[in-house]
Amino acid sequence: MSEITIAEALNQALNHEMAIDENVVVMGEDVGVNGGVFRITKGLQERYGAERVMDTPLSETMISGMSIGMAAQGLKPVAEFQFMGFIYPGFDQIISHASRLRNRTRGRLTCPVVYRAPYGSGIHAPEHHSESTEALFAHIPGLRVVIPSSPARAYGLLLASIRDPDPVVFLEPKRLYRMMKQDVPDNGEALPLDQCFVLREGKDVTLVTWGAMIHETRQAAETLEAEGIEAEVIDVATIKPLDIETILKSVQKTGRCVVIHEAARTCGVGAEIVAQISEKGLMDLLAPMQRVTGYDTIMPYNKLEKHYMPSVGRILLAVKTVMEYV
Amino acid sequence: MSEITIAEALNQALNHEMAIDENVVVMGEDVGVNGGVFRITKGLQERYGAERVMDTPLSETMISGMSIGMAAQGLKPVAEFQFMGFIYPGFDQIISHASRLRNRTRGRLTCPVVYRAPYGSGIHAPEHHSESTEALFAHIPGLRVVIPSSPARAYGLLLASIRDPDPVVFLEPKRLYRMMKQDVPDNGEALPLDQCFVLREGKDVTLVTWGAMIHETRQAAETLEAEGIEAEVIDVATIKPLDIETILKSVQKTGRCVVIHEAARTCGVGAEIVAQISEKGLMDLLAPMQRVTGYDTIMPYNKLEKHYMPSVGRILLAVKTVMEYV
Amino acid sequence: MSVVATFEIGYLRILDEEGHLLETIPDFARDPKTLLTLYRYMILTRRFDAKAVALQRTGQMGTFPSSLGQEAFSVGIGHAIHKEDVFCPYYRDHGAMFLRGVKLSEVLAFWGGDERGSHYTRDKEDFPISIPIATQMLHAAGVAYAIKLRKQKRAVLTACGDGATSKSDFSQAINAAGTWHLPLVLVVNNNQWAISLPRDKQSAAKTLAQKAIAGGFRGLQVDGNDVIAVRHAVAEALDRARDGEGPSLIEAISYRLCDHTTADDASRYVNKEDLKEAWRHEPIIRLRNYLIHQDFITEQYDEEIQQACDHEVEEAVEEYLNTEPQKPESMFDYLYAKLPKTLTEQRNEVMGV
Amino acid sequence: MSVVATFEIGYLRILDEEGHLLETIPDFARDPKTLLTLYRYMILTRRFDAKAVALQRTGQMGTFPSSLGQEAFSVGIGHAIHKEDVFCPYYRDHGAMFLRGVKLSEVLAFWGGDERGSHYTRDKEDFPISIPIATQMLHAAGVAYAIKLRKQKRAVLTACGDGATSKSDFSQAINAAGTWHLPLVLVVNNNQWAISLPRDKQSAAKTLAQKAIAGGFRGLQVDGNDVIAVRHAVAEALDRARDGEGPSLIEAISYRLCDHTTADDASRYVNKEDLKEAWRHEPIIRLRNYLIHQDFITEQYDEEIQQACDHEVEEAVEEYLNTEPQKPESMFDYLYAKLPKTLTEQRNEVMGV
Ligand SMILES: Cc1ncc(C[n+]2csc(CCOP(=O)(O)OP(=O)(O)O)c2C)c(N)n1
Ligand SMILES: Cc1ncc(C[n+]2csc(CCOP(=O)(O)OP(=O)(O)O)c2C)c(N)n1
Ligand SMILES: [Mg+2]
Ligand SMILES: [Mg+2]
Repeated sequence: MSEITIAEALNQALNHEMAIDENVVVMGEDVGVNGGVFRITKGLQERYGAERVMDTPLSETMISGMSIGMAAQGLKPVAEFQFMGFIYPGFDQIISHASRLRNRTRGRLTCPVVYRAPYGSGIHAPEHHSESTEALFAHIPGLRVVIPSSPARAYGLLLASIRDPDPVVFLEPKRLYRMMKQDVPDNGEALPLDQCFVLREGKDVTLVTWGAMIHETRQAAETLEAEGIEAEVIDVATIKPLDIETILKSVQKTGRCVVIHEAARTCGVGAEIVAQISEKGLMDLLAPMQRVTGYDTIMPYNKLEKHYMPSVGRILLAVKTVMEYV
Repeated sequence: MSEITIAEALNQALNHEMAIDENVVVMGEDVGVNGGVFRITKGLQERYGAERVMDTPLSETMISGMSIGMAAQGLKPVAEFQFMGFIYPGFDQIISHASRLRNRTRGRLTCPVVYRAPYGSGIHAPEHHSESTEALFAHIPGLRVVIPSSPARAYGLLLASIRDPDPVVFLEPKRLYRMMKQDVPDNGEALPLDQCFVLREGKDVTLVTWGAMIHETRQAAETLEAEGIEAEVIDVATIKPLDIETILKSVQKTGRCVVIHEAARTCGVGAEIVAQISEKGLMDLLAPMQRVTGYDTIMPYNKLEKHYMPSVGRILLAVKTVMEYV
Repeated sequence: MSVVATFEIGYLRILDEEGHLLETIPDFARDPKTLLTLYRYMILTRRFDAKAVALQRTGQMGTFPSSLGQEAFSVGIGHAIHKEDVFCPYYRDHGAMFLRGVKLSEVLAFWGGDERGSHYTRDKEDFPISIPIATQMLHAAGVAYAIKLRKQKRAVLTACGDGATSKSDFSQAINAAGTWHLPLVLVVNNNQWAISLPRDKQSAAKTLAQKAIAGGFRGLQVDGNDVIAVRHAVAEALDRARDGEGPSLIEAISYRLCDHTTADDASRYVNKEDLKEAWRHEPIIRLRNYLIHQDFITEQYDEEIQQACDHEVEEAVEEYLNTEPQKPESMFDYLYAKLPKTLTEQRNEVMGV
Repeated sequence: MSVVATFEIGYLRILDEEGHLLETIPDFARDPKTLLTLYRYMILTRRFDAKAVALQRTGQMGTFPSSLGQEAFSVGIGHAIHKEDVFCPYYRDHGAMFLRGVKLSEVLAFWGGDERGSHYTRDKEDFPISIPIATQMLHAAGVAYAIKLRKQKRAVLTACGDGATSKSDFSQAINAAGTWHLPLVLVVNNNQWAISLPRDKQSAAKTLAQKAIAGGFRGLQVDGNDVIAVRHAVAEALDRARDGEGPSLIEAISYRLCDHTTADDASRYVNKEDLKEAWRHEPIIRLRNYLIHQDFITEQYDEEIQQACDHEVEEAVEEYLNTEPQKPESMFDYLYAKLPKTLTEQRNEVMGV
């Protein structure tokens, strides 16, 4: 039994799936010889060859567009974008075609592609390397959006995403890549793609989050515990389709809710969650909800990035606010 | 005094601004000789020449990218995308550069571009010609998103957008282009870009909407009036930054709110509005809010498009639901 | 300064306007049956086209892009491709689609606003019409990659217009084709217009064929009004592709004899004289002249072909007009392999449940 | 088949590795002062570079892309461009930026994670470094369009790497440059690698210069380790651009002698022997040899230059390290010309108000 990081768990999942399914191919910039700039695809080209682990020219348009033709032929491309900030040249093909191929052909052609990208801030990288724009994809019908936040979930959710017969945007919180280790048996067991994970039970307040903010949120929950407040922590994990039921059930119990995400607030996924709770769970609410999010400004360069990212302090403040209503 | 349509009002605004400011240039596919596929730029090339009314090659990437360089030199490009569904190849330049140039250079270079696009459904056009994805832009810091819904607002908001020193995504509800006429004096008066417009006052329920749905919403309000329900109708008009104060003030009065938009529901702008009301106006609410929106599926081809678009009936049903709570 | 690379672009034309041979006739075109098939499909395409425009004008169909003047291109490429190959068309490729087995009524359904028009009862692998310009070229590159990976002896054909050559997806497909030496043939229907933009404002490149040079592979021009030249050049390029000799870009030069679509009015920007001149070069008369010179066809037989085509079109229109509409809730039924439970509520709402 | 178009790509090299002339020396390079300026900036760039890498390694700066081996390219293009022209650089163009008047400390600030590094105290029109690959090429096309519209006699220069030539923005800029006959010079720093992808996997095109053919204008190659050739070819192209003779694409061939950035480990994919061989061609020794042959420089003077450069770098580092950080709320202060009232609350939150 050896403990592995999220980065290693992702590599393990890719390795597992490439070994059992010859239709799985990996593609992207520097994914081959170099094993990916974050080493997620390390060793795969050696093992499965350069045709199945394709180093592509420097073009996200090409990556996203070709993946669709490949998928229509029954391949299962796992396409890496080097950073989420570089997906946009490939945005058109993803939202105009990948998400629509099944519907457009009434099921004749399908598009089982996984679009992977590291996302989020906190590694002191240059501009465009730190954003969190999952909401852009969550708005697009026909896509799934999945974000793991632990080695076990990285492994199980990536397996599920590769096996899913439809396109999945799979976002990896890069700040967590090597932050924690866990024992993750390479048993090929996928996790469900339509479910939130309750990471911690509590009766006083519901903290809903995903990605790297799991880290700060758990820390906040621990601090709160010391103060006698029992926080329930939910990792949304699959952002789209959204398992609102698990969240509603929790809010029913706690009556208070704080949603935490790194992305800019306006029209972030937090808005959808708060909106749905207010529509379907209004009568359960004991206090207005709070969102703790990135600001509606451009992610500052790395000297100031920590001031942009939601901190444990900001989460605690929001919890305090929602707890104040009696 | 002659009454003009939204299409004509937009043309009048462009004409006005090109005449008084030689830095204003119009660019896009077929905007010149052809006057634009919706004739919004009709006659401009004849009047201002092919250098200021540029027919571009067929590339939205080029349009969005070049507009930024032009703007940095002090021009004020008004760039047309033929349909909103074709913006995406230009998405990267808009969100990675146009929205950031001022911030990135600490004000040294700026980007006063207007990105115009017809949007929304209801004209029986082919796939990709009917979507409403304003939420994708509303999420991006540094952009403004503006949507007119009457000839007067089309004129005044387009003037304001051209004069605004920052990039504006200006979306035109194409179903309304020629639906109504209004007297719009060519007086060069701009309308504010940070304000909702209350189109109709009412004390019982607040209906918040924008774009073509103004049409159905007003019809609903009239039906409601006949039933003795006084609906307040708000045209958000500037989607970003969002004038939540006007909306909150209305909800404070009515205690009930329905948000109507054509876009898919999940992570649409309606979610943000509902979220903010629930955060800041929870105590004013007499009933859970409702969203009446496009569905979270791909806009069907034109035979079924009417089943996708929010109808007067669906709006009335939602109002009935929010009125039921006592 | 030393010269490190040189390139040239060739141009192929076999039949002139009067139907006289300018080059030795390629083997495939020695068989009168083959020529009659080409001729018949060109007639069918034109008759279908006129009918489709009429359906739109009478409110029985949505916006429609006519292929008037593009029959040699469309039928030429459609005839060149083998059954087991894959085709990624653009929206003016109806003639080619018919040769691929797509039903006339399916094409009508597509433009009539019914997704089932792209379900294709008789073909399983071809891509449907792609509305965002040039995006299909990259799908084609992906299909070609899959074919190459699996070491299959198949090729991929993809088409677009002259305007499309300005789009990113086009240049990306060119680069992909070259980089992986893909079994891919890209054909450009240069009909001189992209809606209102004339070819010379689309690019300063003297030929569009030379865009292949950016990808490091061969590009050539053919007379796009000469179905024999189109068929020949494309078939040869597909053979090369299947034989592992890599990709080709073929620019076929013709003229759009119609409005861009039924939503357009080309008289706003097309010079009448130019249009008249272009009619002199149109593809059908030229082939008919050749068939007559060769005694492959009689006036009467020609008449029969036209009638048979009209009949086929009429039947398709009947089928189109009599097809039961899809249920509104069908908008949810092909979104994902399995509808997420969160969407059941919305689906029910559409059903009025 | 007839031939309708032919093209050729030339290659220019003036100084060989030993610093011997292969062609007649261009006029500008007859003046020793000019050559010493080029030499000095190349040394400055290299000294700066080593220091910047050291700052990153010691946690005093963010990720940094070294320009080791690219000094002839960067200094050559930076020296060719006129003050009134506009430059849209890429991230390995530090040498050129210094020649444009950008302060060394500003470049450090930029890579140190401070937006003020792109405010440029001494230049008002150049674009800042653009992180998304090749996007600056289209900004450059836009600037060139504005210049042309206003009938100014200025040119625009933009640079990118070999990998960048695969991106849409590159091909779009090529097409824009040709279509509008823009006063634009596009230069490609072909250093053989795009992170780990070698040049031959980036494109099957024999030269990157031939990508200009897709845009219908001239493309040429120069030896990117020969600062005289780079400076000469780029200055000539800029002259043409200013004179209304249209755009040029220049591919400069060199080798990346460093890791891609400080976040990379090139030993994973670069062959040691190749790297050793590449060092034989590096740009500084070659120019120094020439300067020595010509008696333009002595050992001692060379030493002085190196020291002066070190000193300049040290001062810049001091300035960088001693600059007061921006206030956190500055993240709101340049978002729009005027902060929308809806954001005041968020700004206050950052200020802890
Ligand atoms: C990305 C995108 N932008 C714009 C359009 C609108 N549009 C449809 S056809 C067309 C012109 C295409 O011209 P060309 O490629 O020459 O093909 P043709 O119609 O002449 O056959 C345009 C601009 C589109 N469909 N997709
Ligand atoms: C759109 C985009 N995709 C990916 C990256 C990540 N990236 C940064 S540099 C680089 C390689 C660039 O290679 P090249 O153009 O040859 O320039 P070089 O670094 O060799 O000078 C990549 C892939 C990026 N910055 N932008
Ligand atoms: Mg055309
Ligand atoms: Mg390189």
